[in-house]
Amino acid sequence: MANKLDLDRTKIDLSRKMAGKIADRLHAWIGDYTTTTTERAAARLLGIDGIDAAGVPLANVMVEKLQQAGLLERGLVPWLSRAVVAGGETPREIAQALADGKLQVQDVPDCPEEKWRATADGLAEKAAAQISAVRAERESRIAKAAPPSKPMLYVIVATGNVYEDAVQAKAAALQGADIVAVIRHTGQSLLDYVPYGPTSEGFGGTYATQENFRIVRAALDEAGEETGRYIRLVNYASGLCMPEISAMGAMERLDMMLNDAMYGILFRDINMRRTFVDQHFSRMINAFAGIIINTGEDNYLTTTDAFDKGYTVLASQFINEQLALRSGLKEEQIGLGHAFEINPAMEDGLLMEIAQAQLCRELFPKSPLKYMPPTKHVTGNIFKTYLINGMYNLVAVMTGQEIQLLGMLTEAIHTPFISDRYLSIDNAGYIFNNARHLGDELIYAPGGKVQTRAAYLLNEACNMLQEIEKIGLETAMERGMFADIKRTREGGKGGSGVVKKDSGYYNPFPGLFGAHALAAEGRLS
Amino acid sequence: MANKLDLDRTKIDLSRKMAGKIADRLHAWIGDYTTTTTERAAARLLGIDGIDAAGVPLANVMVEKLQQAGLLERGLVPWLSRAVVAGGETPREIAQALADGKLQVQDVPDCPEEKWRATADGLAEKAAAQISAVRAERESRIAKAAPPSKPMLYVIVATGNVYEDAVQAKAAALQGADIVAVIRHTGQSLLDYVPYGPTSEGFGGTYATQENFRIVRAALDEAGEETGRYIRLVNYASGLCMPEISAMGAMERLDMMLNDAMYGILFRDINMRRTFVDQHFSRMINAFAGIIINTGEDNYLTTTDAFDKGYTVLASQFINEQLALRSGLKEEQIGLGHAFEINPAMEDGLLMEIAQAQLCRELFPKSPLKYMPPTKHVTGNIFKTYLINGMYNLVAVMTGQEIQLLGMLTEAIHTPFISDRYLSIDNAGYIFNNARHLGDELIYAPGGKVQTRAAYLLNEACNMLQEIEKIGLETAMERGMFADIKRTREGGKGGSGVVKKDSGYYNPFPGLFGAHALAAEGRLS
Amino acid sequence: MTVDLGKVKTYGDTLNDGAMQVSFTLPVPAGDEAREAARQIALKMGLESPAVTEMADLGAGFTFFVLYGKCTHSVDFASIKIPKQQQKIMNFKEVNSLIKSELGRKVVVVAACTGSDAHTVGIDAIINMKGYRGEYGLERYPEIEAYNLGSQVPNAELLARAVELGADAILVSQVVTQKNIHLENLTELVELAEAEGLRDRVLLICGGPRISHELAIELGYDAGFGPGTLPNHVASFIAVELVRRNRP
Amino acid sequence: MTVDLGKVKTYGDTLNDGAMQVSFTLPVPAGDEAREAARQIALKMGLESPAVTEMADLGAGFTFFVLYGKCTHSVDFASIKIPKQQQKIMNFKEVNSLIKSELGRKVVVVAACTGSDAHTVGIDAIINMKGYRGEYGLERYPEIEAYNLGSQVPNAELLARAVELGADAILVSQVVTQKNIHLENLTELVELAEAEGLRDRVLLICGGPRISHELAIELGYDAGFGPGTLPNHVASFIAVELVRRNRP
Ligand code: B12
Ligand code: B12
Ligand SMILES: Cc1ncc(COP(=O)(O)O)c(C=O)c1O
Ligand SMILES: Cc1ncc(COP(=O)(O)O)c(C=O)c1O
Repeated sequence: MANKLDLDRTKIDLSRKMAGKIADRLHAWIGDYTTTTTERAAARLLGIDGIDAAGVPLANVMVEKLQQAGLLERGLVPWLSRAVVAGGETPREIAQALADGKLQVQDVPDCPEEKWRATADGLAEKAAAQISAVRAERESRIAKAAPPSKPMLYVIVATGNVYEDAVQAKAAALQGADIVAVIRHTGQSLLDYVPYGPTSEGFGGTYATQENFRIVRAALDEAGEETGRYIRLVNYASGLCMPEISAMGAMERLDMMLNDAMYGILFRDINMRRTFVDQHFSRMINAFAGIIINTGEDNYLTTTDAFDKGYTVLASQFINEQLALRSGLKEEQIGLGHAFEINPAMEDGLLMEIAQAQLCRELFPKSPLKYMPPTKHVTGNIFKTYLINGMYNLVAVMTGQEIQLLGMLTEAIHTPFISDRYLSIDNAGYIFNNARHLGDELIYAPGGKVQTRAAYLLNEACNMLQEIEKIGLETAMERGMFADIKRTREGGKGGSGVVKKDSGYYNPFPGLFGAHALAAEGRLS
Repeated sequence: MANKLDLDRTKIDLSRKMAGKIADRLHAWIGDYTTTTTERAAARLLGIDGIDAAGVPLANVMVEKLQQAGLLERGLVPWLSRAVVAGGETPREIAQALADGKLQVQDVPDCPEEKWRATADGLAEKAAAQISAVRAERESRIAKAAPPSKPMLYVIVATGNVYEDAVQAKAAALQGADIVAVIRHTGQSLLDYVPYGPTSEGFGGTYATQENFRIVRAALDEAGEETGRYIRLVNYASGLCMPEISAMGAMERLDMMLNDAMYGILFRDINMRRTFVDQHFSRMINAFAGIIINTGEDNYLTTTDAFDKGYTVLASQFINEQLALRSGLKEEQIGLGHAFEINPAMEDGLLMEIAQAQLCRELFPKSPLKYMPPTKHVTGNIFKTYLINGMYNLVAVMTGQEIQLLGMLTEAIHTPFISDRYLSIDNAGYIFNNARHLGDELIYAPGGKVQTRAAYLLNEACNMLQEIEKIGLETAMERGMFADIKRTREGGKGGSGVVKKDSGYYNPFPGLFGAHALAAEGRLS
Repeated sequence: MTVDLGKVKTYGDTLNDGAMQVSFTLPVPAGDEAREAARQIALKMGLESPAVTEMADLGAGFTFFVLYGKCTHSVDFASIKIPKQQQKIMNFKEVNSLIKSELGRKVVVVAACTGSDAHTVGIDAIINMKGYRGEYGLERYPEIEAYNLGSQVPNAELLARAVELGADAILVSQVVTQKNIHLENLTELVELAEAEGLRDRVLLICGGPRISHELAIELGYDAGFGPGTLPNHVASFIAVELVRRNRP
Repeated sequence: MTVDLGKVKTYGDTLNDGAMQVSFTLPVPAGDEAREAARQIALKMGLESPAVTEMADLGAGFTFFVLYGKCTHSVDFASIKIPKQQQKIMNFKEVNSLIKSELGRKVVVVAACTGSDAHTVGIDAIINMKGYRGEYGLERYPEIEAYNLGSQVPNAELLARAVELGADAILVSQVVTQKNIHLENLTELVELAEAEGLRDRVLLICGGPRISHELAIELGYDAGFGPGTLPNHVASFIAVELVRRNRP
């Protein structure tokens, strides 16, 4: 990627350094805590699926009981492996017994640490091997498939009914979509458990459940096989159950996950500590599973003005990147989010969009950037919206974006109809092809509006990062520095699910994932 | 206009020189002929309006009678002014008398040449003064109005009913159109007379009549006054009555005329000699009336492939320019036509469109280029068409076009609905504003696809012009060098209306217009 | 061209031509039969001479159509009467001075985006200090005490807070409308308010991109505000309505 | 998801949701009343819950609407039967060898764009040497003698030339369709052919962007060809049909 913007490299380096320090400051304490969902995620990785008679997921049942018993501080795994050691049953069976009341937490006898640790590591090793197998299957399918051309076409389905979603996902894939996301029910992110089984009753989207993942995965594999491609599936490792959903995605071969370090705090008013702890484990799982994450900076531009606050997106991208790296994600897995949200009525707004998109590209050259379409300023004039989406596609192909969320002509009206997706794919197909090498062709006038805007944005982002490095990210969020949204340090949902680790805490996965990553170094290209 | 394409100036100069020679070769004989419509145009300029009992325009009646009497070789004016000298009546009264059978051609006595010449010149002087007054009114209205921003928004109305047209023209103006054209009935170009009075029965368009001109002019003036702008009115000085329609337009304050030196031959199979003679007088009138002409090279790309034959547009523009200059038009009045017609399915087609549009701009820097929208490759998918129109608008604003014929989302379906125009204006308004200074911002990579294409096009056009300079334009058209359409030298409609001038031929207007033009030199900016 | 207001028809380029554009998807595979099915749908809708101008295969047995036709229906425009918020729209100053002079006390407003809906931009535009499109939000009004409870607030909680704060007006935003969830939510709020005997003591106002005043009235609200609403529109309504109710 | 083919409804994102998009203009000034009028039109068309998503003032008393609603109509897809050109489509070689072997003489085809219509690109695509989208035009077929009379040819002249040239087939193109001028022109040609006793001696074929085989049959033609037609489609039809008629 050429340096088309004549950027000041010292500013880039300084920004990255500041972001690193900001991340380090968080990591100074993140390791001291665990959360209910982190433990539930470990449970899920160990095969604890299913629900009890009241419909409560077994992972929740177990974590609640451990919490009541004051044992969660040491983590779920130590208890569970002791139970395995004691009874020889599978984790799933133990969870069921607990739920059925056939087993009490206190019933499990202690055993030598080497013993339960070895068992824990063995169980985790098996779980990891399963995920590795899923990952290997993804890689083999991708190797056999025709490579998608870039930017990749990403569409959403959001009927609320997984069976309808599957039909629509498949149709989208046949129409040419490279990536399909199943949008979640409006309320799911605030549920402190993951619903179970196939669902057909969501508003604004469909519940993320492991069974739903499977159903849509199968539909997309079918479409992929029919067309000789590999269709990527996306869901949301976000909200109060970030790591659990990552675990489910790792098992069901999801390919991407919306997964941001700050989104939950800002947009769902989730407790800060909860979110920072959750995102870490969640991302470790994604990293290990070879899942690409999508961060949510685009959302900032829906609550603030995209022209005025464009630099906050960049500052946040630097932070999200550093946090992601610290959870083991490779740059190639970090799909940083940004968006085409400048008011279309702005004179030379298109030049400003070009500047921002090109800047993201140059600042994060290896990131599969996730570019979000115009949403805020589009209206019920579907023709106009279709056109604005076309300009968005043009900027994307000009600036080398990778993950292109296609704008829907009915964005201002309803979650997409089947024809809306078709038209959006047609739109992108036309623009990407008709302007394929436009980016190679164009040079921005030195000192012109595009370069000037880019320099301004970088400078502002760098200043913001320097400030945050001083005050800390939590304070920055208290002051509303992102998305104009203020959150208190102790407030927000899910705070009670944060648990200070005991010295005896153990979770085999982080170490295991790290070791595997070291071994596999160089496997990700 | 910067030289963004790094063009070879010697090729430009050579092309223009060749085109000049091609035009000169035609002018070697154009002056030897007159045509029925040229004489009828003179009659109209002298106030001969109206129709006879059978509905035949008085101008036609008179010309036919003179032709039957073998007098047309000398021109209409000599006879007419002798009649004026003899009877003291107005030209209009004389025409009426002739039509009513109350006067016979032979009845008019001869008189000394100075006598009828002086009368003729006097009448013509009066006619010219009227046109000058119309022109002055246009200029004063323009001076008072807010200047249109460029590219100017040009839309068509085409209901077939002038009253409906007037409503729609006004609505379009209120929506923001700068220029409104009333498209003609499909068959009118082959009528060897101009229909009379207000009409409400056309297909694919509305008859061009002087009364219709007036009705729409009034509607647009109204809209202009309401909005503090000046709305330009366009019609077609094209077909078998080119000069007559120019005369009508001059009197009714039309602002632009579709008026091409070759279109009639190629697209309406009109006789070559007829067309070349007609275009000359037609353009002299336009020149004098301050009307901007629009040439029709865009049409070539509807019958041939726009990528393969793009250079033929350029060659034709050079020729049209030279012919126009020889009829007294200033460069600022020569709205050379070109079009965005490359198949949208072509990879990098947009780069090719940019190259062609930018090239036209640089080759004809003072011309108010008329840029035509995609028509041939658009389909009944109105969303897609709307988007392609947006890309067309983008190329226009990037390359500094002036007269922007707005593409209609229903181009492939029907002549425009009122909402189609609205949406097209909205489309252009958004793109022009949002990308206002994109052209200033972008530099084309030296030796890149855009520059390479432009150099290729110029080179091919230059070669073509060199060849035509050798063989003559008529032979070039016999060989189908434009629009892939072959026309024979003697064939085509309207050939019988060409009349070799007698040595006593006289028409006061060309000399008069020339003299006025000299006097007013510098008035056009 | 004189329009008969008793029989208004759609217009393409000629009065009463009935021109209309339609697009839709049918769950049948593309082909001549699908095109005919599309035409038949159009005919049933009362479109004459329907012409399918685009037929696109969406894969998986769906086909998308664009169609033009001539609609035979007309409406009696002359007799359409729309319930309107009668009072004139005042500006920031006017609202404040009206409240001050006529009520002589601060007006308490409680706002939220309810149910599972988390779209706060709309209600924030009305409430927050900085306002919207150059118009200050209600928080800035010296004579208004505005509480913005944020998003995903359960209806019961909203009512409880309103009671607690002595609200004069409750403002609810609903943006997500899939499967008419907004209607459900809004109806529930009215019912709860009635059940708790609150309904007459407070102005109930709703807003959102698919809300109209008419719809709001139908649902049992005092007013409804749709797209493009500015804070002063709402403030005007509240002020005038409270003053009116204040008078005997 | 199982579609009931006897009752197919339009589809947005859920089977039988009836979703549909509509746009049109009303000759009334923009405002709440206009929006209501638009809604009423939609209701009359059988759209439930119509929602106006865009209302734009077009000036001069016109208003444009975009509207979504749920169409209540359904069609019986299972019972739709479309008349089709039965023969299979042959390629250039196959057509020529069929004519050679079965007719043993050259087939004469006369083509024109008739009336005031001057759109020759479509008929040229079928007739001219160079053809269309990689398929040779009829002029290139060794077993076909094709005459392309060009544009704006009066029907009477076309028939006269057809008689003169001993045409086996007459090909007419109609592109301009405003106020159904194409239907008038096409009907006139059939009537003239019948009046002159020619109708049974020649294949009458029409084509153009708004022509379908069905429509052509209705108008009294032997076949009709719409958008996307390739020269060999037409050649196949002519060859097979002439062979068929040649047989007793
Ligand atoms: C911004 C946005 C978001 C942001 C919201 C950020 C935030 N804090 O608000 C984010 C990115 C978080 C988001 C998320 C989602 N969104 Co959202 N979002 C939008 C978007 C792009 C713009 C909405 C907006 O801000 N408009 C600007 C404001 C100013 O306009 P307004 O809301 O109409 O408000 C005005 C008036 O209506 C009125 N008003 C509004 N409320 C009130 C109340 C009162 C009392 C009064 C008087 C007036 C009033 O005054 C305001 C000013 O004029 C729309 C699409 C669009 N272009 O409209 C989708 C949209 C609303 N979202 C949608 C969906 C489905 C979601 C999700 C559920 C998707 C998902 N499953 O993940 C999530 C979850 C959110 C949830 N739980 O509710 C859908 C809703 C579909 C439907 N009709 O049911 C839309 C239409 C997009 C789409 N086509 O799918 N979204
Ligand atoms: C090119 C074009 C022109 C060119 C024509 C050049 C030429 N020599 O043909 C020019 C610029 C001269 C022109 C002029 C006009 N045009 Co024009 N033109 C078009 C355009 C852009 C493309 C048509 C085309 O070439 N299509 C490509 C061919 C290959 O497709 P086709 O015709 O459908 O043909 C295929 C099939 O239909 C079939 N087919 C067609 N005919 C036949 C016949 C037989 C026997 C068979 C078997 C098959 C067959 O096979 C072909 C190959 O697959 C259309 C808009 C559009 N995008 O469609 C407007 C359009 C057709 N034109 C239109 C109009 C109104 C005009 C004018 C009347 C405007 C005016 N008043 O000045 C003039 C006058 C022309 C006249 N007297 O008829 C309107 C017609 C509106 C309507 N539905 O009534 C259109 C739709 C544009 C619009 N929206 O206003 N036009
Ligand atoms: C990171 C991230 N998570 C989640 C969501 C979706 O919202 P919800 O949390 O309601 O599923 C988004 C929305 O765009 C997002 O960017
Ligand atoms: C120069 C010129 N004259 C005339 C026309 C219109 O055609 P007609 O001659 O049928 O009015 C065009 C069409 O684009 C044109 O470019």
